[in-house]
Amino acid sequence: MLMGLLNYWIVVVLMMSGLYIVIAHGNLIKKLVGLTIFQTSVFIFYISMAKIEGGSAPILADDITVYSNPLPHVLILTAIVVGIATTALGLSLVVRIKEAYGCIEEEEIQQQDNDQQAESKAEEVA
Amino acid sequence: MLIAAIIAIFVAMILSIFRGVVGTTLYDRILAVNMFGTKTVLLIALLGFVMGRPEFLDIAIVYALINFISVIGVLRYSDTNQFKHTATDNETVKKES
Amino acid sequence: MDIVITISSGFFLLMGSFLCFSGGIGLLRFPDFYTRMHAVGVTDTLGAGMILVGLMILSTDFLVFAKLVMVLLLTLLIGPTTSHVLAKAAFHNGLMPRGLSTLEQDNNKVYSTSNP
Amino acid sequence: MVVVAIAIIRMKDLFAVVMLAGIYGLLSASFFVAMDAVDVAFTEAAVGAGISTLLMLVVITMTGRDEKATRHKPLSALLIVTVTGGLLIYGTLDMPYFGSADAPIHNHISPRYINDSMQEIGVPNIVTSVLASYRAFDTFGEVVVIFTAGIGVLAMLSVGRRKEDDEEIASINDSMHEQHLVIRIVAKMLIPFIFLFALYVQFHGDFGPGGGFQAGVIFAAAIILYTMLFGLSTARKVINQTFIRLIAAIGVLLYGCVGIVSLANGGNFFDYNVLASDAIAGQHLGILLIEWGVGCTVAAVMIIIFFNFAGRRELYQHNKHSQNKESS
Repeated sequence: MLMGLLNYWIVVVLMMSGLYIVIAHGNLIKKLVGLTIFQTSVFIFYISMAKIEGGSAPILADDITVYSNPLPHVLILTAIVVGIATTALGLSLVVRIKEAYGCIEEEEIQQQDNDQQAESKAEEVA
Repeated sequence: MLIAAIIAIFVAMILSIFRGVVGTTLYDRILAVNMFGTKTVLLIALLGFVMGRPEFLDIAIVYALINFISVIGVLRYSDTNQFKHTATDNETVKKES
Repeated sequence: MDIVITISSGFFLLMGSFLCFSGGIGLLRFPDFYTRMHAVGVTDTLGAGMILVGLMILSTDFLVFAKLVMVLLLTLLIGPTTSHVLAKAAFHNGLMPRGLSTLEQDNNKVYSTSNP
Repeated sequence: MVVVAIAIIRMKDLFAVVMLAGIYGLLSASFFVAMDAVDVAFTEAAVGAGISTLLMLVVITMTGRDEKATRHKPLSALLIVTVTGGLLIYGTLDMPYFGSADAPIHNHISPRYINDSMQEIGVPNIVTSVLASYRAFDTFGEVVVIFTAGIGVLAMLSVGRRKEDDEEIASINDSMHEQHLVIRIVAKMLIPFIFLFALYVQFHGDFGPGGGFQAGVIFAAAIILYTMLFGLSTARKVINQTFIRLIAAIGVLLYGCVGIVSLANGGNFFDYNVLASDAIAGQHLGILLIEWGVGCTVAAVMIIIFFNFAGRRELYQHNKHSQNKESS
């Protein structure tokens, strides 16, 4: 019972720590790291589902009869490369935000936005 | 024998993770990452032999290469980063050590 | 013949794992960065080499042997290089070894200003 | 892994966070090896431990290392996280046990892949045959996603550059590189080897772990190493920007064309059986071409992404430098 589900529980803990970083931290780079952790936990979930006790890697050989499930491997392989591409896109957004606002903390950015809105409203009124 | 080696490497990996978490200075962390990478190469080679599928060695080669590249990259960027604001960073480094 | 292979590979593997293990202990217990780096840099290269030689003795396939040789060459080339670069970067950025006098710190300042 | 993840939560210094993320990538990759997912471990090693760490570092050098202490509503966040985690753990109670062979996912479609792929495709590595032949349409989608991400980064970060700026940056770089003599020589020895290894991975993907995705990333890693050691402007001279953009597009086109050719020959989209007179030979040809397309696109997009980040960073440092000059 304990060993049977331990893997999934570790996945849940990792996933939740990633989620916590995304929710609770204001720094945008830290948020991206949190997203990466979340992503990796999903990968681990898929891969541990694919494992069969006593099985071997899914490369056909003569003297092996039990193979792990190859399908999740395919899905995750492409997902990893797509993951790095999206992370790079997110990082490039962070760079642009830094150039536009001068900081990468979420709250400061919001504050600057609010200030700007208030200014423009004041101008409209005037 | 293989199992004993795997266990020893595993313990060394745990120790290096510990150093990476505790850290104190930046360079300790880089060192921990580097050592962790080498240990992973060995672990994978050994795992390949234990499982009876030595094709895994390809992965070990990739690990060695990528480890090298990432350590070089880290040093390259941490280097220039600190050159830019030398004064403040040096002070913090000295305080920590 | 069989027993020779087993014993010699076992010897190499055990030596290698002992070295790796002591490297880990050194990384954790030594007082400052440079001594830690000494512990890791020395034991890592030799320990990895030992384990790979042990595996080489065990391997039966030529391709596997060739790949192991490749990994061995890579570690021999890469390990010392990274240690060197790491120490150099740390020293350049003003991380002093523990227990150096102020005189030497002054020397270091001269050194680092002459190499911007 | 849990320890590392929690340490990442607690850490303020972003540099340390990125280092730990690197360790985390290596750890998850060794986990994948232990779980028999060799191809996945291959990719994760090259991507998670290598390139993503580097990209994050480049960004950190631009945005600063320290994180602000303020966290908004940590308590409510903790509450949400605990409740969701509890629900998920409750959900796992119904999961089949880890490693059991009669779990639902092992019964549906994978027996066919495992038993028949040798006769139908003729490639020993099942992951490759599923990736490139059975589910080629999915993979096409993934490649297009990567291509789009490359375009996005280009649109976001590419800078128009003036020539005098370039020269000044190059001179700054040269003075910096004088120090790195040892690594330069070692890297000169290694880079051809890495290229060779990338090609080996590309062509050996049918028989062992490997394939287009991995080969592309390794190829890009070699060029990234070169860029880091010899400076961006030198690397730009070696690899033409326009050319590399062209390669990225050509990879996607090659992939699509294989599908269209098979359509024109009277089969389905991505049905390689009709590419050659013999079905197995057709499959081999199709997989080879498709892996080439994937490899080209992935390598080119990774190089584009890295060049643009590094270019931004140099411009940033250059601006900072000239500001310092003016103020002093």
